[in-house]
Amino acid sequence: MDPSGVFPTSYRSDRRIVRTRWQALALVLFMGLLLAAPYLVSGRIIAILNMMMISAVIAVGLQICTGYAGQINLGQAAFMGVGAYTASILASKTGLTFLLTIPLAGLSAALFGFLFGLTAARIKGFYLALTTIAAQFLFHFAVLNLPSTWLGGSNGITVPPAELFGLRFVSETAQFYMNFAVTAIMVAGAFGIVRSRFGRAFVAVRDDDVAAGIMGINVAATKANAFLIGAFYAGVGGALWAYLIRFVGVDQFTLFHSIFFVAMIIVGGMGSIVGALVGVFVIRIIQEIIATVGPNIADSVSFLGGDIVFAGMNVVLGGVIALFMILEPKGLMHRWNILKSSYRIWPFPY
Amino acid sequence: MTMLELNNVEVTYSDVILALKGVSMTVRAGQCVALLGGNGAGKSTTLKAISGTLKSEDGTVSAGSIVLDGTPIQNMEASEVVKNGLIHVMEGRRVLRHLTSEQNLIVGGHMVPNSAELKKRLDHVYTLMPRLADLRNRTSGFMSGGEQQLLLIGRAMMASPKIIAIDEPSLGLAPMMIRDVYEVLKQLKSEGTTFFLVEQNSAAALSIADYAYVMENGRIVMDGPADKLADNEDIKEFYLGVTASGERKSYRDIKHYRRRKRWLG
Amino acid sequence: MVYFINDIITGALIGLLYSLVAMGFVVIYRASKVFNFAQGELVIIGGFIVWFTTMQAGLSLWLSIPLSLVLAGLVGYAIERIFLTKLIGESVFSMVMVTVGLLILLRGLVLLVFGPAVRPFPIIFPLKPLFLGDMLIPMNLLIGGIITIVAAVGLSWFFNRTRSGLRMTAVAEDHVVASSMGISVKGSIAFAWVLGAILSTIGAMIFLSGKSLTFLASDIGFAALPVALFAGLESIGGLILAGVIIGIVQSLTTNYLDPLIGGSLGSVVPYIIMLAILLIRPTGLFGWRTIERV
Amino acid sequence: MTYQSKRGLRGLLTAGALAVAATMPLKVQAEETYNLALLSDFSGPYADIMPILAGGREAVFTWWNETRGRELGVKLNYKNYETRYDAAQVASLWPGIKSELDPIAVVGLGGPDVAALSERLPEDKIPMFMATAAYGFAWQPDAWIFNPRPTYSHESVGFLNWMREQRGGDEPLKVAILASEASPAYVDMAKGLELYAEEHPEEIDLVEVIYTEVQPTDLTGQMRRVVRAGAEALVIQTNTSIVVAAKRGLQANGANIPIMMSSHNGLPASGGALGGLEQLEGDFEAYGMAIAADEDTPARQFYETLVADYGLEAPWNVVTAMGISQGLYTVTVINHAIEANGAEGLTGEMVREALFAKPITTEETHGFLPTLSFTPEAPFPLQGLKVNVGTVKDGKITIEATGVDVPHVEKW
Repeated sequence: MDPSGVFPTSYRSDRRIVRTRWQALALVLFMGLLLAAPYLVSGRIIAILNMMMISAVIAVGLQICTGYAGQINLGQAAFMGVGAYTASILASKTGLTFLLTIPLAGLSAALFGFLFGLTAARIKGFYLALTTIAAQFLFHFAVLNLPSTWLGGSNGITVPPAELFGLRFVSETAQFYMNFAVTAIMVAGAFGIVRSRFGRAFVAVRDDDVAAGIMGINVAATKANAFLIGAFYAGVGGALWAYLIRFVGVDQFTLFHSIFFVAMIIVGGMGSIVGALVGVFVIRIIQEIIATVGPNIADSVSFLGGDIVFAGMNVVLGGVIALFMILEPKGLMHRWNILKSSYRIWPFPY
Repeated sequence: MTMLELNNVEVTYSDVILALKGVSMTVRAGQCVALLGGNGAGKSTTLKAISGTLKSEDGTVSAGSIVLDGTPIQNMEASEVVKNGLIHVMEGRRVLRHLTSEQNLIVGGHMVPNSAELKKRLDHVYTLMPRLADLRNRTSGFMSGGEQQLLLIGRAMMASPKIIAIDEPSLGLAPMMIRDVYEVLKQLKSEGTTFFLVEQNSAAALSIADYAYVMENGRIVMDGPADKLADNEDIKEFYLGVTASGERKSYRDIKHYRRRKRWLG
Repeated sequence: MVYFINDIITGALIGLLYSLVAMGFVVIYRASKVFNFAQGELVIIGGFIVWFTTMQAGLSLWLSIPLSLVLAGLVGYAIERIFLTKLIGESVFSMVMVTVGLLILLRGLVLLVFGPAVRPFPIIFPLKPLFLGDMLIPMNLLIGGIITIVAAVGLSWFFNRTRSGLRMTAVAEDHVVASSMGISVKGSIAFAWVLGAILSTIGAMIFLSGKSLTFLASDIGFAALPVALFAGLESIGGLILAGVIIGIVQSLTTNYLDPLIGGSLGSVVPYIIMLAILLIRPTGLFGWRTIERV
Repeated sequence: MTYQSKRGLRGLLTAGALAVAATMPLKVQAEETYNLALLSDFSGPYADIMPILAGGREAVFTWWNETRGRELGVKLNYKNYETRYDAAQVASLWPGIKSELDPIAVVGLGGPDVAALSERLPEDKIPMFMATAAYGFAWQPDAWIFNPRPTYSHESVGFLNWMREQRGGDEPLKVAILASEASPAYVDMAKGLELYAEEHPEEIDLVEVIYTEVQPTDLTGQMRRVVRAGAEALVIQTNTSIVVAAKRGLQANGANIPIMMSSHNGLPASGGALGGLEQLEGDFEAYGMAIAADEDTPARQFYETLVADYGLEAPWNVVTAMGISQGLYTVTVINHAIEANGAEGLTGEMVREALFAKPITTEETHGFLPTLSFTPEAPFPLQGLKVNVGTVKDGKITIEATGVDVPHVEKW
């Protein structure tokens, strides 16, 4: 958000994503740094970045569905699972290249998401949001109870590594570039979507669906589209997950995972793509800190009792999320924008 | 005796938009005071500032004072204002749509200490508005606009307030219904209820009011006893829609005149 | 045939337990328009309070049950004060999101305070079932079912007939109108959370009596969710019917269909019913139909 | 801003690295030092048993360093990694484990470790040793992940056959299973037993397979079906809460069908959750590992040694036994590898070879485990597997049978 007094002077500049030279420079620097990361930092960090990028794709999809279109979605992990299973089955049974399996995974998740989104034609508000929990349970049930030759049942599915021109994407670095490419495309696409006709319809429906309907927006279709796009992102993320872990099982895509994706966009800020990325970063980094320093604290302060240290870690994670909601309900991006504006218009209050 | 007094009240929304720019007015006990003005003049904001419902729209009284029967009430919680004796009947006929009309009335009397008193007040409402007695078990969301407006007045009566602040009771109603609503208001006034009436329909308002203020652009631009104002040429022109010769002026003329007046004022 | 009827009765009683937990959702939803995703967590917190007062503090049941309900009410009040009061006026959306945060936080807190161990839960209702001829009805569910029906009738009467109840119903309809009538919205929401926490604690007692307690017990929140949606989020009385229907269908599925398919259809069937009902009636069986004003 | 965050990340990691350095146990200079990565779950679902399990396995490493290690001139360092029982966390930790520790073996905990590492360990040539029984889904040839126990289904089949022999007669044993779909692992346990019963109708007659929640609302109705079907044993290998609910359901029906539990939901855990071990009188736990009972066994004696001389603080129970067993077969394999290849230049691959080269005798594991002969065909020994049976007598856990043979179970 620009401070008062700074207005776009043309439609083009209003639609522009990168508004200033500094922003452009920062973006180039950031991308450059990321690309060079495998040569700058250790494998552990690359692994964390891999996990962050995959989460980012999924969280950005959720941001479009929930943050932009206002459709609370607690089934994002199930949609991710559909993508992961699609990619795994295609890769292990047909040997299809990942260049095809990843988009197909997105499409099949989108189809699954669309089915739930379709109910949007009739169901409104919370009722719709809560049906996504049903998606979560139905996915779990279906995987375990369909013949195990279809979805692997309780056995899960082993995924062959992604390959391109004889290059196997097994090392952290190789996977990093694959994830980076897909994530960059997906995030850029997200920016495109939210400033397109669809994006504006999403925001209109979120803010007032009755009014949006009067303005000629097909509300039901818009909601269904939001689910479709959100699920597509989840599916692509799921496919990346499948290629990273190379073993999918139904317990990797639970309601709790979905809740954490919601937590990521809460922390980052609703209705902002960058916010989703920030949220992924913050939540993942907290998780990694727990995993990294937890055992050390527990070892060194044994008088405190390791139990308390570790239980405390869960509180930290939940507490961060709840605190954000109380102190900064609009998320980190909002705080950043306020800081930016007040810096620009200083010393005037508004 | 002064029932309600506004002294130089300023209201800002979201700490940025100044909506009221120093409004002062007085309502005496037993009086009906009307606040007139066009769309966006600041009438409803004034009312919300009084009743404390401003907060839900991120607005605050940033300067001045509002005194209700000796108690300062600016920026007070809405529920506290009610306890001090002022009921705000909001515009847009906001009945509790899923409750029956009688349940609406009972909610209005939620502060009544005993059921005998509650019964008495219910009966009072029903004698004044027999229509509501017939509809007592009807879901209020499915009643007609006029019936809903009557219900709101009845709901306000249930709290037996010192003053009822009522916002646009005639908005969107058929002339027949407007007459009915005002008939009820007159009845109440004759029983001694103090009214603060916000209206665009000046003719109707001035037919009952004792004193009136005219607002424009967040300021009081004119005030005086209702009968005087009713004879005032400008008022006739803008708010009653008639000229000295009794003909309606065209909208364009009014707009032009208003614009000029704004420049001067 | 006797067993079939018995399965129906037991199913209905389990359904009533779901109704009781769902009542917590509904009470809070009515007051604040917030769908509390942390309802299952309230159930375990209630459970741990009961466990603490009986098994740890060693109080007799007559003392510990009322004490637990009071403590649970205080916890509900504290949660509302700390996490939700400041958000009144923010969008409903952010308030719902807070409850998602709350879900993670409370789970962590339970682990921190009580640890992850599986604990025996006190025997609150007699373990010996009621025998009706060949039929056998678990006592905790039977008494629980009665409590649920009493609670539902009582709360329905309270919300529709009494003045303080109607006050809360007014808040449920429209916060602004309610406050314009002198009703304290904050007070109503706080009261709703107190009530929600107490209902959850009663639910925990029925659910866990004589069994064991871990944080896994919060799953009942998600089992009760279809009941709340099926009934419609505003209706207390409707919960009874919705709970009974879902309970019976689930019981018949578990007992007669699951053995055939060799799976656990019983645990997802409530969601399937819920989806079907919502497609037919988008606001549940008894929920407030939206009387849309433009 | 993102650039700043990145700097923040660096800072954090530096701080983390410092913390690691500060808390690393002081190295006693030995001739050769090898590292073990211990995967743990202190903050997830296994947080309640993790400190005990960790205590067991760490005490074994201390013991080995001070006895066998000193003789061989080898010291084993170990470091715990917190996985939160989450595959994503394991996957993000793994590259760091490799570069920081370069372990010769991983000491794993559960399903997420297997999911995240099953495709990586063969690439990185590091074996992983688990504490639990194996799963059907991990039953792959040419494994790099190993279990000292057969699958849960093997263990239950072994127990049921023993029970049928105890009962006598030619009739098959009527058995009911109580499982849950909450976790695919629970489904897997039931599937294996189901297949065995199908192929051996003369041994096991599976009368009911019931799926329920991990925290069941009420099992009275389900238990009546089990009673009516005349079940002689009820297999519950899922969790403690289900055992408790099933017990209450059986009590309501006035029935006392013996329940068979596994190690993670065994007699002490389930008895504790029920509010008293005496309520499990006549029920069983069965697994391919020493039973932590009062009897004076070699395992018990070794435990006492660890407590007396090597700083073990955990109580004598099945979880401690699991940790000690895991530690013991891990150090034994490494011992064999050193014997075969010398103390220098030991690699993960050599450790894995040593596992196939020579059986791990029950003497070497102080009776905690039967003699294990691993082959490349499966992640667990296919031959010579034994199951031990514990029960509750007069309110105390006692050993009912040891060394019960596990029949041949087909892969499902």
